[in-house]
Amino acid sequence: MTRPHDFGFDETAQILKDTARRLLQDHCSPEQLHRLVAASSEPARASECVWDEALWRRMLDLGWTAVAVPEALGGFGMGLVAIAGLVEEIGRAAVPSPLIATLCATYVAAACDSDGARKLLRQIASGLSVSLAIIDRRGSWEAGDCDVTASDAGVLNGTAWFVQDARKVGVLLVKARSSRGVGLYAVDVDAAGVTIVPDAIVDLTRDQAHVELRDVAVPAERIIALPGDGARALAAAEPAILTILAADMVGAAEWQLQTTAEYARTRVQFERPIGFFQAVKHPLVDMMVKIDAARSLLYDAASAFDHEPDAAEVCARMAKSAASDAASYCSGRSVQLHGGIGFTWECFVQLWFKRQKHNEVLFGDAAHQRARLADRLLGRIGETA
Amino acid sequence: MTRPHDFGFDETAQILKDTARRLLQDHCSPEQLHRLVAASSEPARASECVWDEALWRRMLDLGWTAVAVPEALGGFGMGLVAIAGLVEEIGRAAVPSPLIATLCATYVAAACDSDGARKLLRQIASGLSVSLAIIDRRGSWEAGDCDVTASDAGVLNGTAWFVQDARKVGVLLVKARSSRGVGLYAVDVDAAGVTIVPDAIVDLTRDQAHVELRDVAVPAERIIALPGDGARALAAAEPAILTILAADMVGAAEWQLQTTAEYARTRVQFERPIGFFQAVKHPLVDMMVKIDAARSLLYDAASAFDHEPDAAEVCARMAKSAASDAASYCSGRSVQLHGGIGFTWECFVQLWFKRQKHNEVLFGDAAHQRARLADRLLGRIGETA
Amino acid sequence: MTESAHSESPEQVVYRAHCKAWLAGNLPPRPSFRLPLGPLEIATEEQLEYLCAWQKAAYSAGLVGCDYPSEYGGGGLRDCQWIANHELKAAGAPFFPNIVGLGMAAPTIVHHGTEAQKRRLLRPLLAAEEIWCQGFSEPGAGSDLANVQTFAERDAEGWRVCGHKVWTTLAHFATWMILLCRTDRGRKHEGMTYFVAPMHADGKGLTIRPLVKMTGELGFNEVLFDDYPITDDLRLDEVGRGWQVAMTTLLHERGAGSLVTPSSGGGVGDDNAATLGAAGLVELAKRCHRAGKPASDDPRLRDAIVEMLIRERAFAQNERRATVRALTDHPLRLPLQHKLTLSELLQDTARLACEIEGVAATLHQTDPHAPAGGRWPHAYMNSYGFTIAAGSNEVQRNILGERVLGLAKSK
Amino acid sequence: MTESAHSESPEQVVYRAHCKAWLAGNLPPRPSFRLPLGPLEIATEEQLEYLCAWQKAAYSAGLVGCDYPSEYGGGGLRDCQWIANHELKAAGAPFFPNIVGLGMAAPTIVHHGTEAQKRRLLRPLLAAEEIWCQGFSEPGAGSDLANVQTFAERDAEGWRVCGHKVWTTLAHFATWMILLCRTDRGRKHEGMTYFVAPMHADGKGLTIRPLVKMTGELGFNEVLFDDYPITDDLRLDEVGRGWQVAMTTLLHERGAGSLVTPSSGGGVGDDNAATLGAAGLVELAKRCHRAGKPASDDPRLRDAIVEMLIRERAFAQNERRATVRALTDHPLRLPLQHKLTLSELLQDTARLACEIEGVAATLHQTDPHAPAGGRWPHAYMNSYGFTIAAGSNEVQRNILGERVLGLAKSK
Repeated sequence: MTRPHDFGFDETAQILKDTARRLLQDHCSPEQLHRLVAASSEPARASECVWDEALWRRMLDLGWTAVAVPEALGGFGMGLVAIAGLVEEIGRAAVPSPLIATLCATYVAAACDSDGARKLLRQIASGLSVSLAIIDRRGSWEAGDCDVTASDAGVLNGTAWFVQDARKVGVLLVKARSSRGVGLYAVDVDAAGVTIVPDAIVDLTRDQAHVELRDVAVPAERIIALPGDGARALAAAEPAILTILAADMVGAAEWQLQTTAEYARTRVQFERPIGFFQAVKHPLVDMMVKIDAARSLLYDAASAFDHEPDAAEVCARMAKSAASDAASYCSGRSVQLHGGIGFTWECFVQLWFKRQKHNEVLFGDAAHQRARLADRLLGRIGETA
Repeated sequence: MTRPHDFGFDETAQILKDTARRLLQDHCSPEQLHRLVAASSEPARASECVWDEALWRRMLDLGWTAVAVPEALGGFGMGLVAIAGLVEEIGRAAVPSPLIATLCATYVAAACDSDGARKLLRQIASGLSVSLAIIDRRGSWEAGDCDVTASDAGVLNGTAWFVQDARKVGVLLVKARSSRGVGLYAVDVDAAGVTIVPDAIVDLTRDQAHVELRDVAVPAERIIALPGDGARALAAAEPAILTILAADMVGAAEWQLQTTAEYARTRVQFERPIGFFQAVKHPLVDMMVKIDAARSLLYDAASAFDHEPDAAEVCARMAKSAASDAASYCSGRSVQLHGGIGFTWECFVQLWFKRQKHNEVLFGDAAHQRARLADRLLGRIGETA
Repeated sequence: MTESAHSESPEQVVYRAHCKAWLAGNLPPRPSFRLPLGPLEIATEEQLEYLCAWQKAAYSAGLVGCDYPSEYGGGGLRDCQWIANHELKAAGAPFFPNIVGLGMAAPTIVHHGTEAQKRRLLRPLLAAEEIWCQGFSEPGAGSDLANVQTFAERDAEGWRVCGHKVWTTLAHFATWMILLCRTDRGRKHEGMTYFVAPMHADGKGLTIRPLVKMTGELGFNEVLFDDYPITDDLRLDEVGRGWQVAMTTLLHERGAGSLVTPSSGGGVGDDNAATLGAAGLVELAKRCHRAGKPASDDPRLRDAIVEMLIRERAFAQNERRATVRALTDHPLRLPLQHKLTLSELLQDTARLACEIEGVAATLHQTDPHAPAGGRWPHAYMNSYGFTIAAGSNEVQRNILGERVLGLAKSK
Repeated sequence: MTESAHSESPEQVVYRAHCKAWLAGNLPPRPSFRLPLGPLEIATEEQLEYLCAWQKAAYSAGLVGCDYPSEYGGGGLRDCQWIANHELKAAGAPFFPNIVGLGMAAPTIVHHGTEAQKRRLLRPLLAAEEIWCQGFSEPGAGSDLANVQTFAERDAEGWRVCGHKVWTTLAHFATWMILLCRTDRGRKHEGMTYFVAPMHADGKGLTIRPLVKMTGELGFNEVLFDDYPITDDLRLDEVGRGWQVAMTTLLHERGAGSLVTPSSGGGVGDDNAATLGAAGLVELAKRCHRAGKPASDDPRLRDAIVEMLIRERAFAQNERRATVRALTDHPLRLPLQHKLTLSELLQDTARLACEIEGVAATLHQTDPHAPAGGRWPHAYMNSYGFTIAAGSNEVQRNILGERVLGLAKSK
């Protein structure tokens, strides 16, 4: 495979991105979104799951769960570069939906060579939504860190934590450990023994839960990765997962930039639009600079995943690191530069601020990625001299 | 001892500081200093030792080597708070002199309970200048890190590195290790077997050297700390050494602030004094904020050394950390905000820039101090849970 | 040379001893209900009552307003309030609820009020019998305070006020508001007048509406005046001098005024605002995990935590040094940094705490699994209140650059 | 869906192959003398000759100026120079010495020159037969270029120039200067005219004096004009249009112009500027020590080094993305960031290197014990040249805010 100078971002990718932009402008404008998810400011809101299922059906009609599924399994088999373009638009509109969860699960399943995985991918291509249940109580998703066990007969017990959009999906892709290693299992959300316990979270555009599994028997055809095969599949998919999160952050950060710049062009203080003042202008430029760095690394990572597998992990961690840093900076400045109004519930910026804080820490914040990169690029500690 | 709210900065301290300010305004103005140390811009300049010995004699006449020596040994026995005030003025004027080296050595000798130490302190009070030779080739001054050995008969061999102002002092206080531990030895710079090899350094207001010792026999009365006693003395003096360096940096940073602010008040671009622009104004304010934090921590550290020995190390490391960070930031901004002229040899700011870069890394940069503080304040790694 | 002497006056020494002794026996018991994190967060009557009772007790003991003249209800001392503050903090005493009154209204009244105003207003303010709120900000006058549009029109009985104030903390509990109005539309700074307005929220010309913060909490209000009457004896200083009076208020709000504001360490027990300090980071880092180990073992986080501990100590030492004339160059240099450095310290501390928490920082304070009760992500959002309000930090930097460094005005 | 196709045109594919093939056999041998770190540092005739010979060879092979029209000495291709640059960098080729000519003068002449000027000036420029320098900055016109005071007065033979230019790189080697003058003192932007001035440094009206940098090095000059004659056929564009012409120059200097500047990776061997990149940090950290261990084992330094590696890669990927129209929103958004991000990356990289060196960062590059030959402390100082020159980064941020984000002009 050669490395395409244009990242492999082709016309089809462009059409997918443009379509998404238009659909979400029409059906998930900031006004619509605020009305939907911020109708209540009560604390009880934090554990609710609010989303626009009609919009989700439109997204399914456009085949968005199928984009990353191989053609042989009924999908469109598009590259991660095209997916990145789509997810940028999801982030820009801060859409509440199970799309990101499903895309992440798609890449995990696609890294598993099993009949169960192939069946699951066919279902995803047909519109099934899936979320990963692979994080432990301490927030770790390393292969060995897991609070769910699988018996030799495939019966799951334990709790999976920090499951994204758990109440929007039909199936959970559960990581469980057994004496033979880590396996992956498809479990229906309404299966016997499965209890989805909502978390109360700050982000209004998502839901999150921990999932208790009590004697959940998984039939053989729903084993996605056999015990011992799960860790490799998760590692293979991780660059795609990180890239998808980076895309959401880059898209959201661009919304934060454009919205704040528009405010700076129109809000007048001291007889000037506040963008006149360098204390406003220069942070806006720094937002742009950080976004552009993250965006270039985003497409670099996606292109590497598609064309240079050996570079995929390094590029993806760089993209997630830069995107998390950009998200953090842009979130802070979007509130600060809006002044008092930016600090209110009624102002739209709070929605993106909270989504970004959530994105920043999912699957490792910027510093986590850099620590892993250091092991790759400088050698592990004690081995560098 | 109670903790004085005013840091114990009394009238005597005020007089010492005011006297220093006036003397150095008259005899070490930026113009005089530039003429003295920056007459040549040739690379060979980097290994020369240029200073104003007449000014040094004035400083001796004022008793500045005696200020920190106990009254019982012929000194003024002033507190470290007063010394901090004096050294702030030294830094503000960026004076090339062996005063800082001598003050650092004074605190080491004062921490040694030996006849040799008492004799050395009496000599210092009478005007002897001394420098510490306690750093190894890798830049470490930890007790065990030492490239000089002492035989049981007190014969020194090896090299001491990064010796400050070695060509301005009469005596070196040399750290050497032996089978019985680390000792400290007073060695005349012109003693047989001593070779001072000048380093070429960036800072124009200092000289630095490594000192080769070949079969240097030290008589018993010049042993300042017996083998095994040196480490404790160095550790006891370290808070004072760090505080003195912090004082030099705070004073120098204040010069950088005032000089750059003055330029911003007078330099006109775009029909305005450039201080009008927030891109200039706000960094100047940030310089001030960092300096004030460092300055408050400086007097906190000095006061703790004088009155709260248990807090001395923590406070001193905080002061050195904050001062190094302030020095770094102020140095960068002093050049940047001066624009093109700030980048020239003829502009005074280069002299302080280079002195600060030197100060920042002496006896541990900001991050080094924070790592040591973490061990004290959070517990050592592996012991915190 | 002898050891440097402590510089406290005999009066100060006696006063400090008094504070220590009184505090040793008179701290209020911890209430059964949750205390707010600070005066801006007071939400219920029972919280208010508890805190007002505490302020009144401290006032009666001479710990509040001790530097104010005794004829107006003060303690008649000199340079002693900072000692009381220090001892209150050391004792972990709860905060005082009448924050706008103590920090802003009282010094303004002392400097600009008539004899009658001082006699009427100061004692109940110090005793927390009357709570104060501030009516400065407007939707179109945030950082640009001189753009105030709320208009006071002269009539036979005094003044009639029409306008819209925002960010009014404690408005629904307040007896009084310090109110900045325009009285001449033809002039900017010279067209403003300053009032103390009674808050008779009986529906006649005065409407108080809560504003919801990005956290979902209340705490701020909008206050709408519609032909609201104020008698002329409630005007502070002369007509057209409102800007100068407001500057006195802001100087004290920023901690740079001559009268030290009575204050304390925060709250009591687990709700203590002190747990939002850098010491709280250390505790948090020991309980959270990163790469399978306590976050307090992660060298990068250790470095960042220590940096916050240093900044926190520097802030406290700035306060200490500000009182030592020999070690301060410009009288406003340290005081005017107070709000800027404190608000950024709180913001950066809270952000670091969220980083320490990792993915658990996604959890809301109502989630039972949220580390430290979810207070850190919440505090991080609330920190923008501090960096924006009372003159955004951008404006603070302008003020410092112009008033202390003498740079050309940016406006 | 099929795998995405590479978007290079057939012409580009052929051209890339040509570049690769030629570079494989024609890189110059490493010289016996030390090469400068960049064009701004060229100090000796032998350095200049070596580098000019290299540029000429690359020009003759079609790697320099390939997108310029063939009638003026160019290659007559389209959108190919970036390919040559890419291959030059990949091959580790030395830099081209005629940096002002290639980056600034050539595109300006193409856009504003007469047919005769283009035929006369471009070919020797591309071939490095004639070196160019730039006469924009003045002591009173740094960031504020419109304040240029050097005056060109009309006379019978053409123009007479009086004034003082500073920061003139390569002036002592140059045949030509692009020169911005005032021709009407009554108007600001409309009172300027742009010339190409011959550099006859024969003492008659033209004086070149070296400026010493804070590092002690030369490299910049002052150029003084005293009644210096220039013929009118060396005027570029119309009288009074100097500001517009200068904007074309600056657009290309900042990398945002339509004509890509021929460039390469840096130098050869140990003197290669690439060793001042973040990869150099990794090597340095393995050799330096902190707390008795390799600095590369210090987790905080590891974090900081990786951050630089990320920024470096982001910079390269920005360059890549800038050529992909579908992934760029505003045509100037990425190009105008070029100078800002590169100069700050170099500065922060060098600062971090000094931190890695610890106390050894005190050593001058002439000290035999200085790590990495002392290049890092030296590079850190020189980095301020990049953050100040060619429009300080403060001005760069204004330009980005105004031209890309549409914010109100700060001046």
